[in-house]
Amino acid sequence: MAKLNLLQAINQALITAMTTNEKVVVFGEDVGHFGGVFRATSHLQEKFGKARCFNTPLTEQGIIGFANGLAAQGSVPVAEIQFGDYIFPAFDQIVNETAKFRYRSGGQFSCGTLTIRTPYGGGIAGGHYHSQSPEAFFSHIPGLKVVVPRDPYQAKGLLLGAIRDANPVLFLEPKRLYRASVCEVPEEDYAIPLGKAEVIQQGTDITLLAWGAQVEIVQRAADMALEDGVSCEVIDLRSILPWDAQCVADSVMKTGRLLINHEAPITSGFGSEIAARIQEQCFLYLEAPVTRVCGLDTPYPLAHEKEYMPDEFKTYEALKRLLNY
Amino acid sequence: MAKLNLLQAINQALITAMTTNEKVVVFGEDVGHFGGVFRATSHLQEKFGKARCFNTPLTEQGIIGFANGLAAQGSVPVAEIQFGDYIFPAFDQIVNETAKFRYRSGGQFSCGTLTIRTPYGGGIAGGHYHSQSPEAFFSHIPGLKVVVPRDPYQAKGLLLGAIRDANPVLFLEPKRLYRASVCEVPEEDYAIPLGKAEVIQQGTDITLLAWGAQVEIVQRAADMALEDGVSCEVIDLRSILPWDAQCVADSVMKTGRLLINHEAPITSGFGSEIAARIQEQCFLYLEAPVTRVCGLDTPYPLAHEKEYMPDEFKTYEALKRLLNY
Amino acid sequence: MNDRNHLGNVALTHDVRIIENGLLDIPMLAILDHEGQLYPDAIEPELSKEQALKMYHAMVYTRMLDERMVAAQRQGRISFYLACTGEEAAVVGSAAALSDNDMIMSQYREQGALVYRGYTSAQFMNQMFSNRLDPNKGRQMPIHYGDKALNFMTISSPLGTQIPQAAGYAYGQKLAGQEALTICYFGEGAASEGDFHAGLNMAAVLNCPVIFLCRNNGYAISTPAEEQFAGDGIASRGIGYGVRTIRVDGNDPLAVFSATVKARELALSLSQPVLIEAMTYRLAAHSTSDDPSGYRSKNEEEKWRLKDPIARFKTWLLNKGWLSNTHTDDYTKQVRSEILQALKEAEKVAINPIDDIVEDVYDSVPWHLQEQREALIAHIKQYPKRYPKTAGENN
Amino acid sequence: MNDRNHLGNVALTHDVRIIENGLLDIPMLAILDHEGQLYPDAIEPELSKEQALKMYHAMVYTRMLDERMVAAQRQGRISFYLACTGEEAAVVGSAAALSDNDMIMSQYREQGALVYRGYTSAQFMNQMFSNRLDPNKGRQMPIHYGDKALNFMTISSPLGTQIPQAAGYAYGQKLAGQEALTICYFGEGAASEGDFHAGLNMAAVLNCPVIFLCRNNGYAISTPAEEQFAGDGIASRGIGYGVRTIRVDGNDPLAVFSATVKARELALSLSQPVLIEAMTYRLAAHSTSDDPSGYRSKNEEEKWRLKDPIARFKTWLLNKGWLSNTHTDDYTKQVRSEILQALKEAEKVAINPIDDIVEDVYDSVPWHLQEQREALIAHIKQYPKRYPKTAGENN
Ligand SMILES: Cc1ncc(C[n+]2csc(CCOP(=O)(O)OP(=O)(O)O)c2C)c(N)n1
Ligand SMILES: Cc1ncc(C[n+]2csc(CCOP(=O)(O)OP(=O)(O)O)c2C)c(N)n1
Ligand SMILES: [Mg+2]
Ligand SMILES: [Mg+2]
Repeated sequence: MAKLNLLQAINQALITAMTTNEKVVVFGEDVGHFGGVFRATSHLQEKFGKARCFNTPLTEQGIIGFANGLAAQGSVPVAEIQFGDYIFPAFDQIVNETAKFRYRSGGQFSCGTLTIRTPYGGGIAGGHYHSQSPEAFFSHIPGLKVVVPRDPYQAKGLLLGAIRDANPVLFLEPKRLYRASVCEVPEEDYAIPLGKAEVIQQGTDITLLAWGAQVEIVQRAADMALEDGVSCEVIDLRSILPWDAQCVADSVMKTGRLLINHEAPITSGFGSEIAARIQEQCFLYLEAPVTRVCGLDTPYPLAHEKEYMPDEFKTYEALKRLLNY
Repeated sequence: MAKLNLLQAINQALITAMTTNEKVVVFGEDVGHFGGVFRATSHLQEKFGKARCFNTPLTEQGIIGFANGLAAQGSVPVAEIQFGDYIFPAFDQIVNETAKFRYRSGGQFSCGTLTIRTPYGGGIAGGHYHSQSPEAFFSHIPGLKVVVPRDPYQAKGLLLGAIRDANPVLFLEPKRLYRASVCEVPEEDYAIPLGKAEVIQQGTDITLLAWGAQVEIVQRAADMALEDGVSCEVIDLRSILPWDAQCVADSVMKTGRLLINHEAPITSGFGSEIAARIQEQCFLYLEAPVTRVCGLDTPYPLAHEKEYMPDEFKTYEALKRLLNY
Repeated sequence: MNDRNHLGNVALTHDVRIIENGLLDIPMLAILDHEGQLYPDAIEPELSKEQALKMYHAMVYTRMLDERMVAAQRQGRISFYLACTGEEAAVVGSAAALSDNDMIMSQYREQGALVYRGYTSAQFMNQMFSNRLDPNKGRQMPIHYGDKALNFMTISSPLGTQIPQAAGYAYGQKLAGQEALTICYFGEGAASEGDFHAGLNMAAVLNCPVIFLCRNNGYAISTPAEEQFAGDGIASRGIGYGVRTIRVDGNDPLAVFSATVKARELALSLSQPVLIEAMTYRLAAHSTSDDPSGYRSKNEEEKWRLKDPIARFKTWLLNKGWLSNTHTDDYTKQVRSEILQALKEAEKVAINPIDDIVEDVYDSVPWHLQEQREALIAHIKQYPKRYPKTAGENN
Repeated sequence: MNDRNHLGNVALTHDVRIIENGLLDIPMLAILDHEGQLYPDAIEPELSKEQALKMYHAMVYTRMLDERMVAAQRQGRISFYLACTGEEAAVVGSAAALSDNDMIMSQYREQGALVYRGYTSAQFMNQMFSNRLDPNKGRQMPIHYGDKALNFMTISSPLGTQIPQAAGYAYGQKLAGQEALTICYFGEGAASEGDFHAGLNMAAVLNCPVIFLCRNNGYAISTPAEEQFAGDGIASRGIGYGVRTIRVDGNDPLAVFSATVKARELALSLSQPVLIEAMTYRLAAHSTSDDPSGYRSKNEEEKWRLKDPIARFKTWLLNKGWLSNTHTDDYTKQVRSEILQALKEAEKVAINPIDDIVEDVYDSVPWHLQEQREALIAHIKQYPKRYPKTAGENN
């Protein structure tokens, strides 16, 4: 098994997908010959030809509109949006078209084969136009699936899962892990099914929940807490929509406490849905309120990036407050 | 004082705004000579000339882009998006431009004078493209304000408040009340400040929270409950962003129970933020979990509209469950 | 790596000469004049009697469907309707030039194309009454037809979204090696949307076999064309994208047919888009929610009534001896009763059972929608009188 | 109510003739040839020695700033930079034709316009080091300048968004009766965005006094122009919108200046938009994050280096006797040390205090942001070593 970084894992997943299904088509801004500004699509044009991997004009609404039509036709589009911050011109095509295509036609037509890949998140000195975490917007769109991997192994398996899932999937790639996260990734073809969270550390005192690049942050807070003798259960949510409420609820019914961490602004971030649901489902089990450690309700700053981030220290402090509630 | 319907109240607010400030400019699809498809802008072009009230080409991203520039220049644009369902092509201009304009320039420039008006919501046999309630999307956009009136009196006062507020405001008009809601509206100029909820009925057993057209629904549920001897406190949230958490928390600390009603799909609807915040702030006061009675996680249906709606019967049943928790 | 030179063969000038509007003056293809007579130097398209009559029938059927359904809406039998009246030639004339394998992506005023493809009165009615026989399962407002078997993409209300989709669909057809293309209809109003720009440009750059057909009918609801754009219509834009373009008299079925035949030939053989701008007029109100007297004169409407595409086509058919007045009368009578019959039947059919409310959001119903459905069904059982359309089935 | 006739004076044709691409062949205004010699039949713009030198200085300054900051990025002193190299004439030549009251809305490669307006080295550096002297308060990545006093709109990264905004801004200027317009810069890549379409069309229909200046520099990051559009550049689109249009040699400062002077005159006197397509070449990498060797040849770059706008302008100025080589050398030396000095100073200035983190989201700080700020400050006090840049001030 080779050690790959997250970009390499994604590249490998794309190669596998294109090799095993000739209907898979990859496109977006600069993804062709150049292989994408992050190089996630390196060598695909070379290997599979220009018809199956190509540059598009610079229009996100066009990319997703085109992808919707291509998916409805029966091809399997994997469209890249260069940065999550630039997905908003395509918001109408996603909310009103991608997500409602099947429903409105009574199942006659659908965009089920579509996957949209886009890098998201901060920690790269990118300021508010290269750092946003837009998952909450997409979590309010019935018909769409939303997935976030935490490491290269997950990225390959979940991306193959997303491409082969019969529903349109938004696949959010934590860009600060692109080169920073490295782990063993099997050469072979494997897909991780969508919609399932993963308990990555068992514990009894409190449940820490995150996704994407923040999983490693809560993991670090759990390590700090361990030194105080606190046993944390750590969950990677993996799928934002539909999300695995049962897995989270089971954990909270055991630990009695839930701390959610995400980078996006706290107000109406996806943490709010989790908190709302879990306080209802686990009301009688909760020993403290469900708590969120999140980004501030501001655009993502540049000079104050470090201060803005819901880091392990903020998480650790919130965790202690919860335990002493 | 004359009795006006909600459209007339809005029309009057626009006339007042344009009369008192010559920088106010009103535009959008069909708003000119025709006065808008709902006639909210009737006679404005006649009264104030074509330069200050005009039709735009059919492009929502253009309307808001144009409005952003006009606001930055110092005019006071009031842009209409014909249906809330068609605001999504403008999502990028709103998320990345309107809302970040002031922040990114360190306060040198802003879109603070901008108001975006749009009809929203169901109950008019409009199916999923004429019924959406998109407030939750906009509640996750720091820099924006979001306001929803419940009746003609509120509509006039809040719209004047929005136009004169120094921040960009999305003003969501409950279209099923356009002609259905009628009340006394003072002729004179008055503005209701943004960001404040209103307790419209005092009570002791449970707090019912809604906004826009759903206020009347929870009011009806409160009336049903009254027959059972249940005393409901009813709150109209009025502002979705920033929202009046203190008003809601004060009420919940008194009643011990909170029921939120909104039309939008439940998952990541704005109810989730309210529930998340209130369960945290009022944890020790809650006698039952915060509960949401909302739309289903589907596109807004046509044939099954009645079934989809979070109506008074669903609200009443949830209310009883909460009281017997 | 080629050495690219994006200046190509740009000519030089040393004069500061700004190109004024009006450089373009794109002529309009016309074969029949307003009276339905062939222009002297015009060439009739190759059109068999059979096909010509099929077109004529589709145009007449569409007109009658529109009349009947506008009335049905006034009677409160359906909630909404949107008529094609005055634009039948633009729609049917182009649809007739296609192969049945070609995908049709329409805006909402192209019911004539569906008629031409063989959509039945029952099918129209089931959609408009949102009943359980509607293939869209009653989920959309009236007139949002869709039929997979007929290669007619389900209509969606947001304007312009189908334009880049059509480019993508056509790209997929080409990739799959199909001898078929996509036609994409839209109004001159929708052409102001960003999606129009994206769709035409992408189709041109990515060599998609797609026909873009703009019905320039002078209005977008109340907004006249001169408040929609300042250029030479929509055709002049095609040239900017490097897209082959033709403007036709949209009230002349023969001109529209000829242009579309040619466009299809080019699009398929070159794998490239073609733009057709059909100049026409919306004789109808925008929809049953609209009253055009607020924004245009009767006089203007009258002028255009004289250019009626059906009358024009009829004259031509009569002159050719392919049609008789008795045939027209018989056909009209038959269609009228067929439509009325279908309407009455569809009206009686129930809506889909409540179980359906969470279907087709995803390929299968996920846990949270199952939960929501169960709660809803239980609630309806508790309040059967409040949900009369769906309570019965659950009792 | 007028009787509208959207067919206007459309000419008829009876021939199915599809308009092919290449109908247009828009020539390019050129005044100086590649060697900096006046074309024989070209007319020099009215340009004083003083203004010509101001332009030249701005171009040279821009080149040097770019060189210095690309190096600074390599040294790890700033995180990001984006150079104008090769495109100085397109930017400075147009900026020089404006009045100081005109609003400039740029994409991100137009630092030359700011230089021409008088932005100082210190101002550039404060922005790029995101320090507390930056008027944007350190909130944006390097190169996102903005200066209200200079009528230079703060840059935003999302491409194309400034295009409809410029139409709106210009509309406001007209409404306020100002004798000023807006110029809006963008790349040929950004022109693919839906916002481009919306902006140009709205400006044309709503009669906005705005100059749209497209720098067609052959690339959008790695994407060459021929994968961006299939028409005759961006100029051919202007005609489709009914917008007065001119194509110029973007490496010829005199041509760009002349075209912009004319465009400004027209835009203001007619209250209408004008589109300028400046044909140029991005000699630089897209940004410091980019390596162009992956998508273009050195050979191609070399060819364009020969068309260098600064060398060309210099020759013209030398020929005119307005410039000497010593002057150039002195100026270069002075600017180099000034830039370096400013860089060193800005580097030392602290970032804004942490209090600022919630400012300017709204006009005043609402309750929830006050709450969040208080919690954050308390947290930083608890972990001062973890937040070294902001902890000090709170101790
Ligand atoms: C994105 C979007 N914006 C607005 C509307 C509302 N609307 C429906 S039809 C229409 C006018 C369309 O005009 P045009 O494209 O010319 O088509 P026509 O009705 O003339 O056939 C408008 C504004 C919509 N459906 N979608
Ligand atoms: C909406 C949006 N999509 C994508 C990007 C990423 N991006 C930044 S620059 C660029 C290329 C722009 O090319 P062009 O407009 O030709 O300008 P140039 O760099 O050549 O000056 C891209 C794709 C962006 N900033 N905004
Ligand atoms: Mg129209
Ligand atoms: Mg470029």
